Amino acid sequence: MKTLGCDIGSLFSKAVLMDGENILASKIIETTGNIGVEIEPLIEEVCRQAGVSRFNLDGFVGTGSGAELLEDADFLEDEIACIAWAARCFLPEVELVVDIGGQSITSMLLNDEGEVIDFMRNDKCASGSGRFLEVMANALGVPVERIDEEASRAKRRVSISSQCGVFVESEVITHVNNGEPPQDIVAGLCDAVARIVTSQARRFGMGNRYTFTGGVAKVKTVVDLVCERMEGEYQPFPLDTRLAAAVGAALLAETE
Amino acid sequence: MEDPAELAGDILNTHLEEWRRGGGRIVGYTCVATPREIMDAAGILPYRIRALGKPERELADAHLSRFNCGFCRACLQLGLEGTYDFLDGLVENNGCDHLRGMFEDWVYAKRPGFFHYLRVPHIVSEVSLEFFAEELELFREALGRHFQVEITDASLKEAMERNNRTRESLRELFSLREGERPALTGRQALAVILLESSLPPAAFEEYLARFLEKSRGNEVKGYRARLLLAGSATDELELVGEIENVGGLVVCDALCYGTRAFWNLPRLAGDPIHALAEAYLKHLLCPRMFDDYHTRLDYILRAAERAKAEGAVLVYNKFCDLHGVENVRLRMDLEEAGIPVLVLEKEYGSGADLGRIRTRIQAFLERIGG
Amino acid sequence: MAEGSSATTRKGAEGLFERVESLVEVAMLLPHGMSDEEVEGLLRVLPPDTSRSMRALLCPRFRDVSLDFIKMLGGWVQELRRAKEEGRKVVLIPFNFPPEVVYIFRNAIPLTSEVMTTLGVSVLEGQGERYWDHAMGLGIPDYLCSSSTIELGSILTGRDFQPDIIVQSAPGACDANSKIHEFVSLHMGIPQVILEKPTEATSRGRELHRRYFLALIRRLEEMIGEELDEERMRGVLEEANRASDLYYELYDLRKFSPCPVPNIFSIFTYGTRFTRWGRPQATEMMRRMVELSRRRREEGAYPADEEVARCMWLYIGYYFDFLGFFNWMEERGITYLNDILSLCQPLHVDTTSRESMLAGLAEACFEYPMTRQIGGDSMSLSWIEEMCQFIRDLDANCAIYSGHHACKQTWSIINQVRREITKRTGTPVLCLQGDSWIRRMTPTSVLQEEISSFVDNVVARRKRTRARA
Amino acid sequence: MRFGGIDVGSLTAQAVVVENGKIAGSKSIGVKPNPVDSAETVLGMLLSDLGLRHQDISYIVSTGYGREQVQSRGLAHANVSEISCHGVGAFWLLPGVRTIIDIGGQDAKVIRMDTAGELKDFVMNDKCAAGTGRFLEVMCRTLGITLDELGTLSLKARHPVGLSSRCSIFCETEVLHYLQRGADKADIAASVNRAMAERVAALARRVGVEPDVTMSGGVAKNGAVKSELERILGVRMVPCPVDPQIVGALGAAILARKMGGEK
Ligand SMILES: Nc1ncnc2c1ncn2[C@@H]1O[C@H](COP(=O)(O)OP(=O)(O)O)[C@@H](O)[C@H]1O
Ligand SMILES: Nc1ncnc2c1ncn2[C@@H]1O[C@H](COP(=O)(O)OP(=O)(O)O)[C@@H](O)[C@H]1O
Ligand code: SF4
Ligand code: SF4
Ligand code: SF4
Repeated sequence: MKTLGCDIGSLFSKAVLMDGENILASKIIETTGNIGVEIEPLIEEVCRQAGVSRFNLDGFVGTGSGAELLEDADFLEDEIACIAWAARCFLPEVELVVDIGGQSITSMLLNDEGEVIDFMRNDKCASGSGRFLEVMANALGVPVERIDEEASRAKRRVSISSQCGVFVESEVITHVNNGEPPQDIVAGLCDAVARIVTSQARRFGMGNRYTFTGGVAKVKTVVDLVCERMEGEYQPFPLDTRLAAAVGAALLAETE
Repeated sequence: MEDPAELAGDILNTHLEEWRRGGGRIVGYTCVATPREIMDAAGILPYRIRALGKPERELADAHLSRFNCGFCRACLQLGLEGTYDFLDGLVENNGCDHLRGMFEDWVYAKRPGFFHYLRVPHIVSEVSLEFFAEELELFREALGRHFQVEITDASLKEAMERNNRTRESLRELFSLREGERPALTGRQALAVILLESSLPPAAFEEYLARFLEKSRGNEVKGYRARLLLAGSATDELELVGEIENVGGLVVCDALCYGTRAFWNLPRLAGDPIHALAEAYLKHLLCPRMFDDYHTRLDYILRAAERAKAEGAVLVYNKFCDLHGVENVRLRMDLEEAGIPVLVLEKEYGSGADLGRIRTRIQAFLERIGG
Repeated sequence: MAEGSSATTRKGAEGLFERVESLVEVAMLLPHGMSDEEVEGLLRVLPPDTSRSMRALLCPRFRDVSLDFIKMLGGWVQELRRAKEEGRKVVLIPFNFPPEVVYIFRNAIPLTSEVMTTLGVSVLEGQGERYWDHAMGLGIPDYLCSSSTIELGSILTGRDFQPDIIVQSAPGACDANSKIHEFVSLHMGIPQVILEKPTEATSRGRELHRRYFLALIRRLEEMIGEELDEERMRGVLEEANRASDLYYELYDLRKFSPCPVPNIFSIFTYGTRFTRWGRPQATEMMRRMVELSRRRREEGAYPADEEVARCMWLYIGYYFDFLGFFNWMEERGITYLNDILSLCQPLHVDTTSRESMLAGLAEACFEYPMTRQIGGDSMSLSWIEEMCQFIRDLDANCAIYSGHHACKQTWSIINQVRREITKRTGTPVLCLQGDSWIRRMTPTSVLQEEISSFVDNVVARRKRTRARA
Repeated sequence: MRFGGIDVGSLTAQAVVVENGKIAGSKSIGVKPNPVDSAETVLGMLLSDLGLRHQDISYIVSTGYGREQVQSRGLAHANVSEISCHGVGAFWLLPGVRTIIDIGGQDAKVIRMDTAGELKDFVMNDKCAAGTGRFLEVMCRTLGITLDELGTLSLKARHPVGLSSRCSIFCETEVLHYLQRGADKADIAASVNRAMAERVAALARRVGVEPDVTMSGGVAKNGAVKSELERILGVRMVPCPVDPQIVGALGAAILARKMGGEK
C-alpha cells in the first residue's frame, strides 16, 4: 500500500512516500511565502523518486501548520496526532514524545495504546526552538548540519544568557569579538537550547521512556545534553526526526 | 583579610563545611520575618537561602513558570539540583506568592528532613501579634521536637543577646557607609549581610569585628554620586558591583538583603517570644505588609537623609508584584521629597541584562549630574 | 478619546463605569421576546465591539435570560449611582469578598472591581485597554492583573465614578490584586479596610479569621456611620440563602449529559454571586437560569450534535472575546461545566442570631472561591482535591487551565496540579496562556486552535476508545 | 575649536564633528565586528572627508553600546550613555523638544528633557526584541523587501492584517501565514509597522509624552512607524532636521564641547 504524508511546517515542508513502514522516498524544502505553488512539484518529485504515479496513491494525508494548503489530501490530521502515531509505530514503548520544531516545542504524553493523553506547547516566546538555533548558528557562520561537528571540538561551553532568539544573535557576536572560539560558542548555544527543552520536557513526569522528533532532534549535542538532565530512558526515533509528522501522516493514511 | 564579597560568593563556604563536619545542623529560610534567634538558640545555623544571581533555571522551570520571579526560580533550581542538600531543613513563610510557590514545588519534588511553615500575618494589630507569637511558639516546638533539643527561654535570651550584639556591629558598619567619607562599598555591605546568614554565628562575629576594624578610617574614592538602593530580593553582588562600576556608590539601602534584615533589635526584657514577635512583625519593612506604607516610606527617607543620597535606585525583579507596585508610589513620593529616582526593572541574575542596566544607571547618573 | 463617543455613550463620559452606565440606560429598555430581526437591527446600530458581545448574549438559545442578566447588572450600576447621589457609601470590593457583607448595611453598596472590568471589557468599544494604558502610564508593571487594573485604572484617571471605601481581602491570597487595591487607596486618598485570610484552614486559623472579620465589621460600621441592624442582616442573609439553594439546583443540572446549562451561565453565575447576592435580584436571576436549564433538560436541547467534551475550567475563563468564546465552544460540543469562580459553593447562613449571622458571613469570606483554595497553607492541595471532586461529580472528561499571566500563584504550582488531577481522575489537562481581559495578549484564534487540537486529539480520541472498549 | 562625537550602535556607527556651534560634518557606516574598529573607521572616514587629523579635534565623546571600549582604546576622552546623547542632540537641534523617541537596532528608549535641556526621565524597553529595529529587519527578511520599502509600501496598504503576537519570532510565522494565503505585502508591512508602533507607544506612556516630540535612531526613517505613533499617541512629531541616525553622535559631540571646555 503506497501512501503519501505531507507536512507543511512553519519552516520546512516535508513529503514522504511510504509502503507500509518503509520509506520509499522523501523530500524536504523550505516553507516560504510561495509554498502554495511549491507543494505540487514537491509531491511530484517524491512520487518520481519512488517511481509511483501521483494518481496511483492509496492514500494521502496532510498535516502541519499550513496543512489547509494541501487541497488534494484525503484528509488532514493534526500534527500532534501524526507525530504520536509515528512514535507509536516505531517505538511502541515510548511514553513521552518531545517535538522540537522550527517555532515550538511540544511535549506529548502517550498511554499504553499510544494515544495522546496530554500535551503541552511552549509559551509565547520562541526561545529554544529550531529558529532560535538557526539564527544563532547563522550569526556564527556555522550551518545547522555542522553544529555537532563543531561542538564536538569544544573545550568548554561559553555561557549564553539571552533566551531571545533575536538578542542572542548579538550576544553571539559579542562572544566572537571577545575572541571566544566558535566551537565553544556553539557548544554554549546547544546547552542553552537544551536547557529550555529540558524544562519543557520535564514538566511531563521524569521517569518515562521518551524520544525526540522535529528538526532540532537531529542535533545530537542538544539531545545528549537534554538526556543528561532527564531521568527516564531515551529511545531514539529511528528515522529522520524531521520527517516524523509526515511519516505519521502517511501511516495514518493507511488506517483509514 | 578576605574580602567579604569573595567569601560570600559561594553558596557553601568552608566555614559551613567545617560546621557540618563538627555535627552542626543547618536550616534554610528565605524571608527576613523568620526569627533567626530561635534556630540559633537550638544550636542550629540559620541559613538564608540565596541564588547569588545564578542564571540557570531549567529544572526549576519544569515547575515554576516564566511569569515567576527569577530569584525564586533560581533558588528552586539550586534546591532541585542538589546545591542545597547540605541543609537539614527548610522553613517556609507566606512571604509572597512566588515564594510560596517555590517552596511548594521544592517540597513536592524533594522532601526535606525538616520542614516547617511559619505563618506571618500581613497586618499589624493586637490580634495578629498574638497569633504571630503563637506561631513562633509552634516553631520553637517543631524545631525542638525534630532536632531533639530543648529551646529554653534562657537559651533564647542568650541567642537574642548575641544577635543583638552582632546587629549593633552591623549598624555601626553600615553607618560607616553613610558618612562624608564612605568606608565601604555597597557591594561589600551586601556581602557582609550575606555572610551574616551563611556563617556560624561565632565565625561571623569574629569576621565582622575584624572587618569593622579594618573599615574604620578606610575611604572609598572616585565615585560620581551617592545612591540609595531599595527594592526586591537582591542578593546579586554583581548587580551592585555594576552600579558602582559606573560610578554610583551605594551608601545606604532599604533592601531585603540589606538593612531591612537587621535594623530592628528585639528588646531583651520580658517574654522572649513576645519580644521576637514584636520585633519581627512590627518592623517588617516589606511591601508584603499592608496598611503601613508610610512606615516604609519614612524608613527610606530617613536613610536617604542620613546618608545624603543624591539619588535613589528602586530595583525590582521582573514579575515581582509587591515591589513592582510599591515602587510606583515610592517613586512619586521620593521625587516629591526632592530625591531623583530610577526605577530599575530587571531580569534576575541575567548577564544579558547587565549592559542594559549599565546604560540606565549611567544615564541616571548623568541626569542627576553626578 | 474619540472612540468612545458613539451615539449610545453619554456625552463626556470617559471612565469605565460612566461609559458602562450610559450603555446600560439603553440596554434596560430592551424588551423580552425580541425577534431575530429586531436583534439584527439592534446590532447594526451598536458600535462594533459592543455589538459583538450583544450578539453572543442575545443568542436565541438563552436570549431572555441574558436580558435578565443585563438588566440585573444594569440595575446594580444604576443603584450604585443613586446611592452615591444619596450619600450612601460605595464600597469597592475585590473578587474574593462576598457582596452580602456590604448589603447588610443599609447605607452601603458594593462595587466589585473584577465584575466591573468584565462588564466594561464585554460591552465597551475599545474594551478596557485605555484604562490599562493609563495605569501603565503611572508605572504599574505590565505583568499585573488586568481584571483589577482595568477598573482601578479607570478610577486612577480621577475622572470616573469614585468609591468611598476600599475593602482589601486578598493579602496573602493574591499579591497582585491586594497591592493594586492598596495603591489606589494611597493614590486617590480613599480609605481602605483590610481583611486578611489566614492560610490555615484549621479551627485556629478560622478563629483568627473570625476575629479579623469582626474587626472589619467594626471598621465598616465606623466608616459607613451605621450600626448593624439585626433585622436587616437577617433579611439579606435569608435572601442569600434562597439564592444559594437555586445555585445548587443549577449545579446539579450540570450533571446531565448533554449539559442543559448553557456555557455562558457560568459567567452569569459569577456575575450574580459577586454583585447582588443577598438581594432579591440575585435570587431572581438564579431562578431564571434554573428554569431555562430545566426546560432545556426536558427538551434534551444541546446546540451541537454531540457533547464531545465536558470541560472543567480549573481557573477562570477568557472574557476578552466579547463573550463569544463561550458560545463558540458550546456550538462545537464543548461544554464549559464550571470554573473556579462559578464554583462558588455558597454556604447556608444560620440566621438565628446576630452572632450566628456574623459567624456565617466570616465563614463565607473564608470559603470564598480562590481564597479557600489558593489562599491555603498549600496553594495546590485543596485546589486539587476540590477539582478532582467536581470533575467526578460533574462527570468531566477534560480540564483546562487558562493561565492568566498575572496569577503567579497558580502558575507556580500548575505543574503539580495538572499532574495530580490527571493521576487521580484520569482527566487530561490543557494549559493555555493568555490574558482573560485583554485581547492584545493572546488572540482568540490561538486559544481556539489549542482547544480544538486538545479536544480532537486527546478528548475525542479517548472517548472513541472508551466507546470501543 | 572642533569637537567630536562617536556613536557605535548595534547596527550602525556614526561620527559627527561640530565647529563653531555648527555641524562640520557627519558620517555613518555599518558596524564592524569590533566596536573599536567601527569607531576608528567611521571617524577616519569623516576626518578625511573634512581634511582633518585626529589631533585637530579637541575633545571627543563616545556613546552607544561600544562606548566604553572606544574610550578605553583612546579614541575618545570620555563616554556618555546614549540616552543622554540622544536627548542632548535632539534638544540642540530643536530646543522646543521635550520628548525624544529613539528606536535603534537593539532597543527603544523614550527620553524626556526639561526646558533647560537636562535629562528629566527616560525608559528603555524590555529585554525582548519585539519593539526594536531588529524586529523590523527580521520582518523585512521574511517579506523579502528592504527597510526603505517597509516604510513606503505601508502607505499603499488597504486592509492591514491583524498581527497579534508580541514576539518577533512568532510574528514571523504569522507573516508567513499571511503570505502563504496570498495577502498583499503592503497590508502586511503596514501591520508590522503598526505592531512596532504599538509596543513603543506602550513604552512612551510610562514616562508620559509631552510635546514637542521627535524621533531619532534608524527607525525614525520609517515614515509609517512614525505616523502610526502619531496616531496612537495623539501627537504630531517635529521632523528631525538632520539624519535621525546621527542624533546620538551629535549629542556626544555637543557634550564633548561642554566637557572639553568651550561654553
Ligand atoms: N540537517 C539538520 N541538522 C540539524 N538541525 C536541523 C537540520 N535541519 C533543520 N534543523 C533544525 O530544525 C529546525 C526545523 O525543524 P522542523 O521540525 O523542520 O520545523 P517545522 O516543522 O516547524 O518546519 C530548523 O530551524 C533547524 O534549527
Ligand atoms: N533606511 C531605513 N529606513 C527605515 N528603517 C531603517 C532604515 N535604516 C535603518 N532602519 C532601522 O533602524 C534600525 C537601526 O537603527 P540604528 O539607530 O542604526 O541602531 P543602532 O544605534 O543600534 O545601531 C534598523 O534595525 C532598522 O530597523
Ligand atoms: S523579589 Fe518579589 S516576587 Fe521575588 S521573592 Fe521577593 S517579593 Fe517575592
Ligand atoms: S488571582 Fe489572578 S485574576 Fe485573580 S486577582 Fe489575582 S492575578 Fe487577578
Ligand atoms: S524575547 Fe525574543 S523570542 Fe521571546 S518573545 Fe521577545 S522577541 Fe520573542
